[in-house]
Amino acid sequence: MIYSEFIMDYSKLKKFHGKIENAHRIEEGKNLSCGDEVTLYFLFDGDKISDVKFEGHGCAISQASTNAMIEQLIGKTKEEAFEILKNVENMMFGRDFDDQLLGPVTNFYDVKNYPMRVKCFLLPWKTLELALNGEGKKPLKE
Amino acid sequence: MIYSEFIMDYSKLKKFHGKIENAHRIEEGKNLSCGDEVTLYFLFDGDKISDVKFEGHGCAISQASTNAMIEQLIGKTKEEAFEILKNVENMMFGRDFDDQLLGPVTNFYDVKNYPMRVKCFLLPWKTLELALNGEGKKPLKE
Amino acid sequence: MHSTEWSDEAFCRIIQEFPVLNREVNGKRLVYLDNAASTLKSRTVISKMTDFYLNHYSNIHRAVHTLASEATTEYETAREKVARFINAQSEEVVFTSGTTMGINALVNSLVRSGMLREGDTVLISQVEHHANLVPWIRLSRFFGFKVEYIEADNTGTITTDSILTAKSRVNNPKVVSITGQSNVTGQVMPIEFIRETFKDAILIIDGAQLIPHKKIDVKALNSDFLVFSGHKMIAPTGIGALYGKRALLERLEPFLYGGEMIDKVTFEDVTFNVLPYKFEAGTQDIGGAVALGYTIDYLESLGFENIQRCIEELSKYLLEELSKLDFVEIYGPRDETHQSLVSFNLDGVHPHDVSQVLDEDFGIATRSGHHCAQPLMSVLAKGSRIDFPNSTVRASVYFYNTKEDIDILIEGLKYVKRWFG
Amino acid sequence: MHSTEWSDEAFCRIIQEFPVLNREVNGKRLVYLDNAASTLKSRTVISKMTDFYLNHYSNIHRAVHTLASEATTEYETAREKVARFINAQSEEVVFTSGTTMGINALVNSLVRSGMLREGDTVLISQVEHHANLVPWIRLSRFFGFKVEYIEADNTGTITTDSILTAKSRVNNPKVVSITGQSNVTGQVMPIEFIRETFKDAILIIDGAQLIPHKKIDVKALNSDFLVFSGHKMIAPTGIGALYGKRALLERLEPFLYGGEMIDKVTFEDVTFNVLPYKFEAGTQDIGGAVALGYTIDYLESLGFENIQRCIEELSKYLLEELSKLDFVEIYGPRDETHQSLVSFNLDGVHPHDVSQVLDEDFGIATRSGHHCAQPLMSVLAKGSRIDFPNSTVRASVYFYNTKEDIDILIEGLKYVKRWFG
Ligand SMILES: Cc1ncc(COP(=O)(O)O)c(C=O)c1O
Ligand SMILES: Cc1ncc(COP(=O)(O)O)c(C=O)c1O
Repeated sequence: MIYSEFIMDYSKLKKFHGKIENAHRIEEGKNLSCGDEVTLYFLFDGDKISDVKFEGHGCAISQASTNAMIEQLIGKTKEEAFEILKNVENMMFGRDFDDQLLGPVTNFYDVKNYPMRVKCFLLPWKTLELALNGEGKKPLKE
Repeated sequence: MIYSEFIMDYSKLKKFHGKIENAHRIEEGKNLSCGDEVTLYFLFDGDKISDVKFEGHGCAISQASTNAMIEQLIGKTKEEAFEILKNVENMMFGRDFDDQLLGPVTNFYDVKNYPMRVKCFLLPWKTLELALNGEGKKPLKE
Repeated sequence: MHSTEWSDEAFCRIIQEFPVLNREVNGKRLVYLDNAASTLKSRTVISKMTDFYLNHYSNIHRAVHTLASEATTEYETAREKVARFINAQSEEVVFTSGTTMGINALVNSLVRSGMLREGDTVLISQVEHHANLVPWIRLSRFFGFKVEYIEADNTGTITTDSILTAKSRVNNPKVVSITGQSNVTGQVMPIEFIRETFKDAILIIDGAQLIPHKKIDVKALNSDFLVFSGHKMIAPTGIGALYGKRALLERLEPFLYGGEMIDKVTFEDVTFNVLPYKFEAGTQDIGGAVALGYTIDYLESLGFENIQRCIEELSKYLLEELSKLDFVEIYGPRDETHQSLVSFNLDGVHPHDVSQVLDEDFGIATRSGHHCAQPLMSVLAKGSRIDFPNSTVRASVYFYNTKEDIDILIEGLKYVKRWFG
Repeated sequence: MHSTEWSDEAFCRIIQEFPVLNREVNGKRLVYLDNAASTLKSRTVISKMTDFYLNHYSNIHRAVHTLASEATTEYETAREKVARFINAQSEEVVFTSGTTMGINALVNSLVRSGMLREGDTVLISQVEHHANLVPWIRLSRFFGFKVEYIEADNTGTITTDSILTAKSRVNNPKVVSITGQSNVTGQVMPIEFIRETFKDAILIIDGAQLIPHKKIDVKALNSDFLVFSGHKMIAPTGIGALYGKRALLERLEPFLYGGEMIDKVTFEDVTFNVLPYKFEAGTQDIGGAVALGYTIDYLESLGFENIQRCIEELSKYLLEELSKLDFVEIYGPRDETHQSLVSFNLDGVHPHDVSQVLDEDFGIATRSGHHCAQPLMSVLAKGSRIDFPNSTVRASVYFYNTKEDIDILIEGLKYVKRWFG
């Protein structure tokens, strides 16, 4: 059953919703196959991710995944964020991963059995990847 | 057995081979699927077909068919030629036909059971049709 | 509770034809309501295709051996069946790999033949599937024609008014290319009215959704072209057909070049074969074409008019039952022009989640997404009273579905609504 | 007397795979020597395809229900098998309806992407199949590029000399498009030498004849594109693949537009999906692709290197035995580059008559005609010592053939010669 209590709860979280007006970085992601979109706003404090918020719409999986990701990211360095990202992908593609690093994100473990939903889950993570790699650029929402 | 004695004999006939220098009508036909080609030369005497010769190359069926056709045509009026043509097509497509009119051409009756060879048989007849319909034109061989 | 068009006995035979219907999905009997994407495959058609491949197959045309002769006869017989099915001549029927291929071929070939030129206008509608939209808008860049739209109202419906408005706005479109039925709103288009309104245009009908359940007579419709896919009417994938009026096909430059479609080839130039071979370059999908022929045999053995009435009955029931759910927003027209499928949304639940729960907890296969009609989503958004998710859930029926299937869907939707509350 | 690559037991299993081999044709056991046109179909592949269609089929991608998920996995697994088979990455493999489609797609897409422009030169060879000839010469009219030829000698053979001559004559061709093996002369082309000679050109390999019996490694060959058809390697008709280097595919404009291949579509414009989906518009030939995957499984279960050696052995025998007949004129090279098929003529007997008698009196399927290579016929005519009939007889083998099949052919040819004397 893909819709665990954790996922249902996290899909409804409101606290990370919204814009950060003076964000250091804004990154958009979208899921080709379903039209889901997410925009991530980042605030950095030196090398640390000090705050993240998001706007967008999508299914329960992508919403829950975005909330859980943000919760896990805040307070981490960019390098740590990269590590988390790598381990999230490992989890989805059935490879070894460090569950310590992922914390509550491991609640999405079963999603890997639903190939069509892996994309929903990965939407915020792929967007994070863009943000981390594209440092310096600051695209505006069209 | 498609190669009856009649077909074998007629495929080797030489007497209708050649050009008619002062032909009233020259018509070319070719078979797309095998590269066979035939050029028919006609001499008319008023409404009568007084002589026909041909050049070209092809398989035993098309060669025999050309020879048998020419033999049957010489001395006939254009109108009679049309009638023969119509009956030949009827024979090939399994419809009723007048075997009196066709004479020895009825020796090709079995060819209709070989769909791939019907085209070989019809090559000179289709060329005749062009010649009869296109009266007045006199195309030259390229 | 199958449609009244089938006796119990007839329906029982139908069910046996589609083994997957006896399958369990997530512990439930499969309820297959994704027919608009692709239909299930029948035992009869597939086993006849198997027999053909294993016992009579070879390449066709141009060979005198026995197998080639058998295969050619089968292939050309299939063409005759398709021709008869749409009331065309055999030479007017070209086998293609499907609807998408057919439309791409037409756009390019019309341009290459000078039948569609820079500055000319092509009129399509706002409800077109990407197959009848993307080729036009993308190739218009390369070839300089213009694309204009018949607008849909905010339920996604094309009305006679919108057709007349398009006529007054667009000066003599060279081509009008229109779907026979929308795969999102389920609307069966007023093709006769469109034909009448644009008398001088080349009319192309995208028959993908319509032909599986409604008789299309190309002569009666006076359509210039028709394209469709076999896989939406129980044939295998990879095969479809393009119909064109003979006189137009004669003038039309081919889309694909290669073997079989030629007359004479030199190192410098080429002349083409006669119709329809001119448009069938290379080794055809021989097995697919033969299977499409068997498919038509099978559909006709059920009585195509019975299939049509069965779909009408199921469509009506589906629309009625969905309308009873106050948390469901339905798109498309609310009359008998709405056939075979319904797109809808549950207020506050994303379509993906709806489809997922229907599959997991009820064994129901539905489709959710933009249904290859992204621009239409923005039209539907305007008319929507909910927070429109840029996509919809779609349930679609075929003749092997039952009213019970629809009841299970309704039950499932109530559960989904409660679950996501 | 099968090839030494198979044990009796292995060969016995092979024969059981192809039921048509147990069939009688005109009262004789079928001797199928028309493999270059299309191969027979195997029980294993066809029955796996049947199982897929009847029990796991639905449309793929973009849907969350169970069947769609199963079908998508099967489809993408097939792509991985094809990729592995030619040593490519999955994203570099696009399913097509066959070789002809693949080449047509490339010509158009190269032009649309500006990678082939007016005035540029495309170099092909004089032995090309119409599939790799007609698209170039016909589209050159519309798009203004030039087509030049690597010339064949009068046995129809491409030599390193002729390649170097072409290089000195043609200034930096933008594209070199060449068959891996001629379907008329049987010559396996010196692809490595061509790649070396034209370092800067975009190299396209027509793999239709070669891939069924010889391992093609696109990385080792440093080929930019490769196209081939499944039906010449026991897969069903209607399916094939196009390989392209990732960097080139990224730059390449699609050939077909429609559903699935898009990213975002508005009423005005469109952006495309990622590789390889960008090139797969519309509903794919899902069943065909899955079957192509099963085909590769089957061929690999026999050991592809065994198939290759089997064909080498049979080819050698075929060429040797035909050479012993003084009334037979053979075309193509006389060394081990001549593989899997032989084209020939009987002095004074038309190829159609040869094939017909072989079929009627011996149950042998051969092909006669111009083999979709008309211009090459005029080249062969020049070197011919007989009254060349503008066509040839062709006998071609695959791994289920035996030396006995070839013996029967030889016996048949002697009879034909006597009969037409
Ligand atoms: C060398 C060669 N190229 C291309 C083709 C065309 O392949 P298809 O007809 O499957 O598109 C063939 C087969 O007929 C061939 O032998
Ligand atoms: C209305 C309509 N047009 C075109 C298509 C495209 O058909 P195909 O994917 O078979 O090419 C579809 C099906 O997806 C459709 O519903």
